Amino acid sequence: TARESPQTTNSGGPAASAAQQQTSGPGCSRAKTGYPQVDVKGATVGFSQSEKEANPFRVAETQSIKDEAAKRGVNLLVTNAQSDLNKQISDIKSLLDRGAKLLIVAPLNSDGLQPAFDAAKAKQVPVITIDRKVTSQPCTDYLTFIGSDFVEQGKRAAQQMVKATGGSGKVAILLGASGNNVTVDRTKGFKDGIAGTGLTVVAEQTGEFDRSKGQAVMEQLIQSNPDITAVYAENDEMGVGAVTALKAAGKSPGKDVKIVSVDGTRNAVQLVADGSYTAVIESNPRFGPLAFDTLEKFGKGDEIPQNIVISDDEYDTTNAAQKLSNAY
Amino acid sequence: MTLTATRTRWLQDNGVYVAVVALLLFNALFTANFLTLGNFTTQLVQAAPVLIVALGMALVIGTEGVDLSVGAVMALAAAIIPLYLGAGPLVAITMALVVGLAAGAFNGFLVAEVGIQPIVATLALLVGGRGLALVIAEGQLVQLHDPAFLALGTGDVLGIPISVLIAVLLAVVVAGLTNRTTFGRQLVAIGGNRKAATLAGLPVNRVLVGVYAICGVLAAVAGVLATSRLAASDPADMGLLMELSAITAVVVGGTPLTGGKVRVLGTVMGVVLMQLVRATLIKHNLPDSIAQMIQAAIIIAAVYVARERR
Amino acid sequence: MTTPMTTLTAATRTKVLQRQGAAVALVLMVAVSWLVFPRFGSLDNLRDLALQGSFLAVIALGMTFVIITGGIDLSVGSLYALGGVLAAWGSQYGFLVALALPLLVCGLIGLINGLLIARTNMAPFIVTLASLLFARGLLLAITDEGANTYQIPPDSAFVELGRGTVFGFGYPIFIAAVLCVLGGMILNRTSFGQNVFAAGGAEQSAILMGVPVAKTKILVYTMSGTLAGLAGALTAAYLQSGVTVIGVGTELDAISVVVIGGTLLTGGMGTVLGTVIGVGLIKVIQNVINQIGTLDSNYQSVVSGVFLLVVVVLQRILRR
Amino acid sequence: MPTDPVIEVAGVTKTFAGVRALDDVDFTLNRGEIHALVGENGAGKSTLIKVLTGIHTPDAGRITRKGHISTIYQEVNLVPLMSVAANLFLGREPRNRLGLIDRARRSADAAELLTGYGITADVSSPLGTLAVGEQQMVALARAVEADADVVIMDEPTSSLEPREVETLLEVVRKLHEAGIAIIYVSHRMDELYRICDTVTVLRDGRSVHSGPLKELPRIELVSLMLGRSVNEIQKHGTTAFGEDHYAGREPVLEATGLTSKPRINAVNVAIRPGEVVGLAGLLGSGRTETAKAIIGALPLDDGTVLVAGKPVPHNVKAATKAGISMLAEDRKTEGIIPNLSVRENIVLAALPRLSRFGVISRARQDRIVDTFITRLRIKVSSPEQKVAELSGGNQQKVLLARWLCTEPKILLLDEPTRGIDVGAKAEVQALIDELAREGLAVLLISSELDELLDGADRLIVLRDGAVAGELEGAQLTREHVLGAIAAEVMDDADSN
Ligand SMILES: Nc1ncnc2c1ncn2[C@@H]1O[C@H](COP(=O)(O)OP(=O)(O)OP(=O)(O)O)[C@@H](O)[C@H]1O
Ligand SMILES: Nc1ncnc2c1ncn2[C@@H]1O[C@H](COP(=O)(O)OP(=O)(O)OP(=O)(O)O)[C@@H](O)[C@H]1O
Ligand SMILES: [Mg+2]
Ligand SMILES: [Mg+2]
Repeated sequence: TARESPQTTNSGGPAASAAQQQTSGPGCSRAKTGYPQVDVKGATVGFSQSEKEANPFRVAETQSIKDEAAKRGVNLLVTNAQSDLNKQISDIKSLLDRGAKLLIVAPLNSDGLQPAFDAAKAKQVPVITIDRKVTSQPCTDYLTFIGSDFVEQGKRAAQQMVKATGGSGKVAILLGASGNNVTVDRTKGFKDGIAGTGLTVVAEQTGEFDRSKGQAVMEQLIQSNPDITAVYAENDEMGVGAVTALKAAGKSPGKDVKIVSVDGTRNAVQLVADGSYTAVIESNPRFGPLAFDTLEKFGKGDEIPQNIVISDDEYDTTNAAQKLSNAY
Repeated sequence: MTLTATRTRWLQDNGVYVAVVALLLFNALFTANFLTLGNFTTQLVQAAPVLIVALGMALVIGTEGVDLSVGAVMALAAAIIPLYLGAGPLVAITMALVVGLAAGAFNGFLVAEVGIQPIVATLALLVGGRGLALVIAEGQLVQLHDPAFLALGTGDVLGIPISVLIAVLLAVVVAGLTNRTTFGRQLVAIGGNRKAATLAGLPVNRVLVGVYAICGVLAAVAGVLATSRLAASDPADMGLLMELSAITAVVVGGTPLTGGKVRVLGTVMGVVLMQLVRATLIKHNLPDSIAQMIQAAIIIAAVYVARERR
Repeated sequence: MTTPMTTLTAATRTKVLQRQGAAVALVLMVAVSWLVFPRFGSLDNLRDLALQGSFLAVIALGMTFVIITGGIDLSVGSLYALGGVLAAWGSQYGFLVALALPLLVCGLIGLINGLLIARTNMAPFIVTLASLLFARGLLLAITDEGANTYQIPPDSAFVELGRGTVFGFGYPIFIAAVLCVLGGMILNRTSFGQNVFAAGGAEQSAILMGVPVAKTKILVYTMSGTLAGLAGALTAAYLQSGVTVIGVGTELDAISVVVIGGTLLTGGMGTVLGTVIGVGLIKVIQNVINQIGTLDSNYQSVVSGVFLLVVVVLQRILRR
Repeated sequence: MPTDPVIEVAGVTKTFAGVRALDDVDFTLNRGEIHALVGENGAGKSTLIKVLTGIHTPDAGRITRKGHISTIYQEVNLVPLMSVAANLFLGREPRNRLGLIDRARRSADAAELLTGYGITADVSSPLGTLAVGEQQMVALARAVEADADVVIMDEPTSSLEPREVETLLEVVRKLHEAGIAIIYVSHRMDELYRICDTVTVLRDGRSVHSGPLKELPRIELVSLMLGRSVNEIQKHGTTAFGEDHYAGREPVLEATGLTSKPRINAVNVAIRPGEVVGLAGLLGSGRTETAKAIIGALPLDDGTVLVAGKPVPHNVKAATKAGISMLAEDRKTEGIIPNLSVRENIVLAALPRLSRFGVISRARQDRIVDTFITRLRIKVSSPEQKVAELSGGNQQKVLLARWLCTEPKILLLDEPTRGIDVGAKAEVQALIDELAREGLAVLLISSELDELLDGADRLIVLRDGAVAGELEGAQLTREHVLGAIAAEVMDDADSN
């Protein structure tokens, strides 16, 4: 695994955690694809966002791309698929139609974007996918994937949980939306991570990535299983909802019930700093610098690894207060 | 009348109560820690906002209409709260209710004056309303800290949660409205035969606008209570799919979608039934797939029993 | 006699406007978009518009029949997704299974909808709402709670069904077109079609006139389910996989295009052509929002809502 | 007459939620006979018909049917949004070689067929745009053309005017000649005696008499129906209107220049307190539209309505408030609120008067409802009964009660006795009379010429949506009215 050199062009703060990443897989170069050379500066770049900018992750992700594009003098076109897969395909086609020479895509789903990739291929436009890995062929269908490893996030959440609970207790899992592969991966990683420890999963129910649903489900679970000692929430929002529910049930979250979740939003990290939350595994949304760097390198003719895993930070009670400004 | 006919008729009228009792019995026997005060409080607190929305929905359905925008209106109310919370919770709540009123009146205007079919008229607000809420909130969830405002969602009076009290109070008011007032009578008349109601000189448009406005306000009330309970304004998710929950509860409670009849107590029971179903499925830790199929079966069963015979 | 003549032509003119309010709106929209956005009229863009429209058109075709009988089918979004998953799963057993399985299963669920609605007098809204939940649950059950996405081998003949083109226009466009023409014909030129209108226009009277109302309703819901399954299968072929997350809210899209197309939600009146025009309108506005390009994602839904409103209000005013 | 039964009913009983609509009824229809089925409102006529045609399953009893039955139900049962032609041929559409519906032929056939029934409307327009009477004729044409062995007609003439009635009776005669058996329900005695051979009388769900009609004196038939002695009935005539009404000085209603193209054109109507003005005219001449224009239910191109000299805004609410009430002709779609109880239907329009601060006073409501149920002899199991469960005539009475309890100054009555039995009809007419004497201004629309001539002080004759003449005093005779109406026929002849 080659290691990218740390990025130093960015000042500290939010982008700091994007500074390192691991890469993997055989490389892909312009020579291999036969695509023409495109200078990033002054180029028209299309960005296809998958969901409305209505949650912190999406807001930070889009902002990061926009900021970086402005910094590098790129003419950026942005579309938003509004959670509709067919619309995302249209979006990407329309970006191509409007003259995008480079594409950054945040896929709505791991599967189903093949027609869009084919359209880009036909126009010899390189595509970088971010935040969610797709099942298509790297280097042929798309250039590379930059993002987190969701299974790994689940595993790290499990590690935090084991550390906080001493490896024993009853866990409730607040699942993400059904049918979503983020849910699937974060569940798998977590369950793998706690295998062989004394932690047992007593309930797993979907909170649909939504704070109020997370709260409602937690309220039900804490009534029927008052002996729950740990909660793993597959995103921060549900975790924060669980905190409210636990408090209302007379528990003290972070102490008698440990809570670990994935995302790294400001609200959750603040709770960690306040002591009513155990830990947060970051899912880093700041793809801008890395995405444009990769495009630049590809343009120069360098070899690009097929997976670029953005490094995710971790917040626990020891560091949350200092790192609070990194949260989004 | 034969005995079986009487029994069918009785079941038809009271099926929803029977179902609620059956589900309570099931839980008492098979669900751990079900018979606790805390658990009942939880169920009531969770049901309160749905009930408040369903009350408004029942009135709208009584006029042979439907309001798909209630979830979006809840989101709008949620988005409004943080904007005015600085001026005190009363101001913020009033503003949220005013927005709900305006949204509802707008729906009513489209239905009554412009003559657009309710489902489409309110679909526009369903599509656009949440977007508007997000625009207002700049796409952000805002945590709320005002203790007076938060007390609405967490406080209680003599052990009864405030939100439950409000819901019950509103149910009583709506029941009085439908059974004892001119407005209520006119509303079901319009739902029963709009042409005839017009020719009878009833203030059809005024009643329709009023009904949708009430539905809007009630949705806003629900939005305020839910926001307070969440301790955050979350326009992206607030009230998502609430329209379907509310409609289901109303219909399960015996109010026909064809209008001309409003059953308030039935609606309350419909809400309670659906809440119990949800709770049961969660407490027994069923996977989402099975849970959805069971919900489907229960809805069909409840409506089947209460259906109007030809 | 000039007076009756002029009133006649004036009357005909208003009649055309009334009937074709949506068509007028579509022509206007297209003309303006063409002028304002140079890329709107590009062949690539039009091909994509037509293709995206074709999936929705297939679903909306079934919905048109359902709505004309005075009903509604909320289950189509879930059936659309379920159909895709079944097709993708079935594709490992060859083209026929991939196509037949979704049609059969979704058709069967449609049939159950129809039976419950026609035979037990339950409201279509609530019956199909339950099957919306049921079909989604079934989909999750067969994909291990959504963890499995079945892939279609890229070289299978089934993929060709979704990805093949004639003059660059995808097969689904032609399939949708043929189905819509057939649908229009069935509606207007067969007894079944007449029964559909009669069942929705005045159910009691239709029964007294000897129209097999129950049978007609059962058929209509079966059709709607089957078509939603077909749309799902076509989409799966196009996407080369059985995506589990599609179809959420598709029922509302289908209902809006049918209604925008001038079909009365209360039943008894409607046209397939109107529905096709409705599909065109929705897809064009989506396309235009993209052409504008700078719109904040949250504003996009506001614009869609306002647009929907403008079209229905306009239509309503024209009809006066 | 040889007995060759095509329909035989023995011991049929049918109960609805506590109401015994049919009680051990025997009934026989022989081939080739025209059989009158009579009885008071709610006697069970329509129910018997629905049992015969299989719409209702009887609780007990035996029914034997031979051959195909075709029925015209009491309320028009066609599909308003579909075209006239589609309605006519629904279920037996003409096909082309490909098996598809041949629309051109369907339209041509429909137009030709309907001309035979005196209907010249555009067969491609939606059925709902036709006047009720025209719809009734379409229903008749549809039923008759369906190769039936038995044709059942449930009050087919209740919304037809004299000329149309003649057409209908002509059709009945032709059917009779073709050997088709007919069951004929009507409250109009004249018709019955003109065409029917036999009669069955229903009273309270029981068959009280069956036999040849000609030998049964009219008065005795009525006595059988009502279950009262002949003496009691002899006090009443055929209509129950009194003679003169007190006519006040100034018109309380002045409608001028009412125009709504293309249906009515510059119609003027003025009515003084205590006066009954009749509107006469052919089917589709614009009588209903005139009444609707006055109450504000029809969008107007031109025209003003003054009540007691003050202009009334053109909407129903304002008109109602100003004291105008209208009894609609089409009680099914424009009258009853089917889901509501009889009580709720009656007080509907008077609610504001019966409530304080929007809360309804139960006591006052009950008092009014009870008064009208007794006064109009509305047959209900209780005021809580759903109005949809009442017989047609009783629904009509409920609607009349609705308007009377608003205490209007001006009452527009569109076919007020449509479908009402002889007994009740006399009462309704007497009531109109009494109301007029109390100072009410009444506009009376009726397809029964006698009712108009006896009831009205003055007649306005409409033709093609315009006033064709006004008749008063000595001019109020059958000949004059028919003359004024018939002018149209000559006009038509001229212009062709
Ligand atoms: N669907 C029903 N539900 C309950 N009661 C009914 C229903 N249909 C008819 N009835 C009752 O049955 C009785 C007979 O009604 P029916 O309609 O047969 O009378 P009818 O002789 O046709 O009267 P009319 O001359 O007024 O048309 C009435 O008392 C009526 O209220
Ligand atoms: N909604 C409508 N749209 C178009 N034409 C209509 C409509 N309603 C009525 N008409 C036409 O207007 C004319 C007048 O109808 P109207 O109902 O006033 O006649 P009428 O004299 O009251 O007849 P009836 O004896 O049936 O009561 C008729 O030719 C009818 O076909
Ligand atoms: Mg009858
Ligand atoms: Mg009339």
